[in-house]
Amino acid sequence: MTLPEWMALAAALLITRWIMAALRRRYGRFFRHPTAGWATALLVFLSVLAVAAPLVAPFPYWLQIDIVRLKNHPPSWTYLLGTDLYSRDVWSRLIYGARISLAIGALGMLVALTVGTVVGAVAGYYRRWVDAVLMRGVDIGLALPRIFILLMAIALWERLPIGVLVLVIGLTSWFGTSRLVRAEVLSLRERDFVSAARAVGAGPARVIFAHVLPNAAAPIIVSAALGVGNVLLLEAGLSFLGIGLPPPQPSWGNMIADGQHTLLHAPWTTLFPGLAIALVVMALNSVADALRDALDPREEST
Amino acid sequence: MTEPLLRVRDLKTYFVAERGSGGGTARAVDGVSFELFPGETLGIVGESGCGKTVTSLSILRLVPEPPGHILPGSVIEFDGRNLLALAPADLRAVRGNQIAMVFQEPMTSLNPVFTVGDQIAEAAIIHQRLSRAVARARAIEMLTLVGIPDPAERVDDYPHQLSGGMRQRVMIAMALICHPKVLIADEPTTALDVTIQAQILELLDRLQAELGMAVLLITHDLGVVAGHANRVAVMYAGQVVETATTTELFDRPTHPYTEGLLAAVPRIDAPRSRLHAIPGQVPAATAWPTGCRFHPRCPYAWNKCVAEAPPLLDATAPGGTPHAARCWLVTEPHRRVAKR
Amino acid sequence: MAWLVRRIAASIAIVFAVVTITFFLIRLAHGKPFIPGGDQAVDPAVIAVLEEQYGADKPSHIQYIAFLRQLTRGNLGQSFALQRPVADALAEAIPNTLILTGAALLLDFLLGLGLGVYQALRVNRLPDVVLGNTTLFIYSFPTFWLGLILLLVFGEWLHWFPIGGKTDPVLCPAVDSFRCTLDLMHHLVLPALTLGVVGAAGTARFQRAAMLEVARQDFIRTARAKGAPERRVVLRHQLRNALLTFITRFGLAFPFLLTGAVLTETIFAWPGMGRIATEAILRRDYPVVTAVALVASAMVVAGNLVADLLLAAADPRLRSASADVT
Amino acid sequence: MSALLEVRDLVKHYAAERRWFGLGRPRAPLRAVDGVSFSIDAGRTLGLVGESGSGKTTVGRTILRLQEPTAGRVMFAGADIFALKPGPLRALRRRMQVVFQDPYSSLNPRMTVGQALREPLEIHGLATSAQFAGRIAGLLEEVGLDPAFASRYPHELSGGQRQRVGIARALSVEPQFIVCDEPVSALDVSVQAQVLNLLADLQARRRLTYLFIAHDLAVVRHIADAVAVMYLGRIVERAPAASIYALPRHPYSRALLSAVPEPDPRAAKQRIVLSGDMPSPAHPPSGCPFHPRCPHPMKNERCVTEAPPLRTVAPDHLAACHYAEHPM
Repeated sequence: MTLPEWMALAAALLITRWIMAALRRRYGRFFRHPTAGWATALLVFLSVLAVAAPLVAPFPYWLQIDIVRLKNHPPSWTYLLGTDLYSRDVWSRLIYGARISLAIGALGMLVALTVGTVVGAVAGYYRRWVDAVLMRGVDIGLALPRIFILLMAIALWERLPIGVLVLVIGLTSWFGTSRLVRAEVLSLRERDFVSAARAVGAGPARVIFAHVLPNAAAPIIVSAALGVGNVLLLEAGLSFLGIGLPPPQPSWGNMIADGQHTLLHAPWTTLFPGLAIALVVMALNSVADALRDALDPREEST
Repeated sequence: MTEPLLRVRDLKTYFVAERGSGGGTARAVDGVSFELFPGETLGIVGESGCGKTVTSLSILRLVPEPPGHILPGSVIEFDGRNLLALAPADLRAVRGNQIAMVFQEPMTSLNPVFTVGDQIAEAAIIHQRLSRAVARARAIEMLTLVGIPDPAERVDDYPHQLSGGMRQRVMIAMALICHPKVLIADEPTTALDVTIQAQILELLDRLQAELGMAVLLITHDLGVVAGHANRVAVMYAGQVVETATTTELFDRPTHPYTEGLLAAVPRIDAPRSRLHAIPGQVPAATAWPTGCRFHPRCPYAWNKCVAEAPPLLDATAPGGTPHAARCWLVTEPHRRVAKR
Repeated sequence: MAWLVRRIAASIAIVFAVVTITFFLIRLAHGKPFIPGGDQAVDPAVIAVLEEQYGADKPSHIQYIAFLRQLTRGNLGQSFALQRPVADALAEAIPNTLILTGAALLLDFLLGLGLGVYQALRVNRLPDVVLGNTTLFIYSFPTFWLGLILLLVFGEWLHWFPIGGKTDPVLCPAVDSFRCTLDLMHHLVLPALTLGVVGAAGTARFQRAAMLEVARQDFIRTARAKGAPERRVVLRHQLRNALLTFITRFGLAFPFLLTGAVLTETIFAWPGMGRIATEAILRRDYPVVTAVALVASAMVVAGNLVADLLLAAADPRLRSASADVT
Repeated sequence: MSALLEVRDLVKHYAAERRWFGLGRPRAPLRAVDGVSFSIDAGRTLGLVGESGSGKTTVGRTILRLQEPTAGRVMFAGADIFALKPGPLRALRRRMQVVFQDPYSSLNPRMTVGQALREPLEIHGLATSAQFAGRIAGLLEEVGLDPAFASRYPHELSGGQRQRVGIARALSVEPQFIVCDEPVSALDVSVQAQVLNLLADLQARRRLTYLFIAHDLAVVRHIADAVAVMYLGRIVERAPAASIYALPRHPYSRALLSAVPEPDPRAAKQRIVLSGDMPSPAHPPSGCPFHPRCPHPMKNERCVTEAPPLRTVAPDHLAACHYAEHPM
């Protein structure tokens, strides 16, 4: 790393601080949770790094700096987290990897959340045969050995576009969400305020979107936060099995996969991407915990 | 007069609001004193938020801590000992053994995964070290006592298999198995239908007569108090505002809150008519009004009531039974002229 | 009992649906069987012969009918790549996977349950806070990464445990003596830790939350009012109810365990089902893939069924509800 | 005076839930409402009284078509409610409204008071966007709340205030008829009196017709012109208020009346304490549904085998008891 990258890193920290201060002002209740503060800060910081990757990363992710002299170089001030088998800078690849991994996590979750919410809400509101059909489908979905299905689906394409990967992961991750949403809708639709809305003449769309879903938002948001972590882990696992994104595109998962071959000589190539995943997933779990507390209606009603 | 069995003096139970939520300390119970004599029923009446349930939970130190805490200086004297100063093990020896409780919701107050027999017998196993077989026999006896048909079969039932009234009978059986000297009944009939409420109240009366215990009957229903208590303490905003024998209280309500409450109760014998309503609502426990806490809703209040908090003043009529009210009207009766 | 019969019928229907989906999905996949990966060229005529021999040249729906006909006779077919009956290959692999997942499950639940209850007893005190943060961290590990780290530290650096395989092939070609069982256990430690520890951290967090949820209930106050000592309140009244939520988790653990097993078996060269499946998918070994899907979904469905039965046994409210229907 | 609402032989059975895959053998249906008839004249109040499980709430919800009936007919101002298509039904919902029991669950926690009151106006196009604020303020004032409450959320209000908002929402569409489903049972005595008085004032001012559902005969005494007592899905007694409070003809009404705790220590009441619980509506007793608990001295075999019809036993006074001429 040289001066410009250090300055970019400092700038990223400052931007994170600024965003955090704004968030704290707006969502005090959320930050009452003991670990919500640093967890959010970490996620914000990594997002800033991912967005600003070309400025912060000292080397392009694909650059083999010196395949003869600099392969498996241990961490140093120049190569912050060392270099890998092909003499690529691990720190740079980690930052670029954040782009891919975070994007896949967030987008995959979004797909799963959308499908899960729609299916759950429809099943819960209309009940009867609609519910029966959809929920039997979900039963089957939950019994699918997901990792095999994903492997097979990925095997359909020779060179996998990232959009397809996101879609496939998202489309196999919504079953749990739909059950959750359905249960919420079933209990909410019996509440008096929903009856009152129907009594003043509200139709199904208004009942679902104005009355039921806003009140089911809390568990959905929490499961979304957990969902990002799950998708991230899943993508990493797939990459590890060698069926993620094609090289030299780095994702944290395929960085670990590449690193395992030089585990003994260059453990840093495996250690750091794994730590990155663990930290992000931990931060997401903390955020989910904090959201659960902050959105708890038991506290709100008092 | 005999010595009181239970003496509560200057009980203060506060709840500290969670940090950052904006609210301050809720002074749910704020200087409550009363006495319970052997064999009597003392009714504690008040509306929601007046602190009556927190008072009853404080006696056996069942208020969850945090957020609640009982302030030093509070005294709950039972059998010559301050319950608030007892070591945990000594306190447990009192709980369920000498002082027992019956709660409002028999559905949620019973553990769903144990049979009612197990739950009734538990206190006897803990305090009297009975064997399981003996305890079970005692549980069946208790079920018979509280009037549950087929007790030998019901003893193996789970709570969800019983009706609300039967569950409350189980709660009572559970409380009485060690023959406590004091029974605290916290809204024992609020969750029940009227015909079932009548059954349970009749049962409590009968058991009190048979077992000779003292009962602290906590309720929001003046009708229940009128029919089942010897003496009454009326609570408002964390304090006892009036206390008297039952007939005296209903004949001569002195505190304007008691007076208003009595007038607000719908009467079955009155013709269709407007009810008397107390204006406004119970203030929040985090911000009791200054002076007399009832003054914002009181039809008689004058400037003294805003400035100065009245103590519990003696309002006993000549030759009458003891009567006290926390109201300046006791000293200035001529001011009892409604402004509205 | 009619309830159980219906429940089993539904489970079989689910497995059947999963197998059908898998059957067609793998045939949709790009690439063909009998073509080894890499640059090796194989005579197309040889492939054609093989395809015809295995019936892989026919349209998918014809193959499906043939597959169903075989299945009714209990025959899972012949593997394309292994040149042997699928059932034989699975019969070797399944016990290995069961040993691994069983050990991991045991570790997961015993450790997780113990920690969760211990934390609930010490709630918000130092041990709880420390354990809470530790389990949060471990719960966030990617399983395979943890496996690599364990392998590096305890296998390569410290040489405490072997780095792969099920037994030492020289000393113990088969597990038939006490010494060889010990050898198996020795080989099992790292894979089981890899697969079990992350789950245990999750279980501990889950169990702690369940215990605290129960602690707010009215009947806990009732138990205290009876004079029950704190240990009795927690270990009898609280734990017994929290176990009901725990059993639900048991049913949900299987899908995650299977995913984890695939990765763990790859890392530690553990000769289980996951490895066979991964290879079979990559080599388009259709019969093996379908059979593995059958076994895997059957495990998931059976796990759910067992959890439901346990729950019905543990929760008197469900017990009488299901008795009501029969 | 003509009846605004007429209910004829209303029946609502709940099919017992089938378990798992819908394969379960159906169990005995829950007979929540089992042939209920009554009518309410415009501007009057009928008190519908019963304990939990009597079916009184189901009657109210079915009349509003918040639940579909199993059988029967409800005529409202000449329209057959159960025959209406969604369009006309929505129009009708302007004319009949509901106030619920639990003020904590009857308001959407994510909507401000203003939003909750604006919704019905929007649905029925009763105000232009310029008029909303004024209309909402007017409604709040009518129920005795400060117009500033429009920007508050339900959790910032007390139970009594929420109930007033619930009433304002019902009034917003200017209905003729309101089902009051236990509107005061969750409230404290002093607030209960405020809300009861408010309901009485509104009725006088707007000429409203109420179906007032309650479990408390004393509350009903203060608001109802006529009273119907329900037991196990059926009306067992129906009469003008004065008549039923003076002399209840059915032993159940008698027991219910005597079980109300009176705030008078000297009321030397001969309280009738019924034995046993109300049977399950899934398995109602044979004959007179009340016979297992009936304390009537003349109770006999006939009560076990023969269900007494609801019949006129005195002018305007109906009771379903073989021995209604010999009240306890």
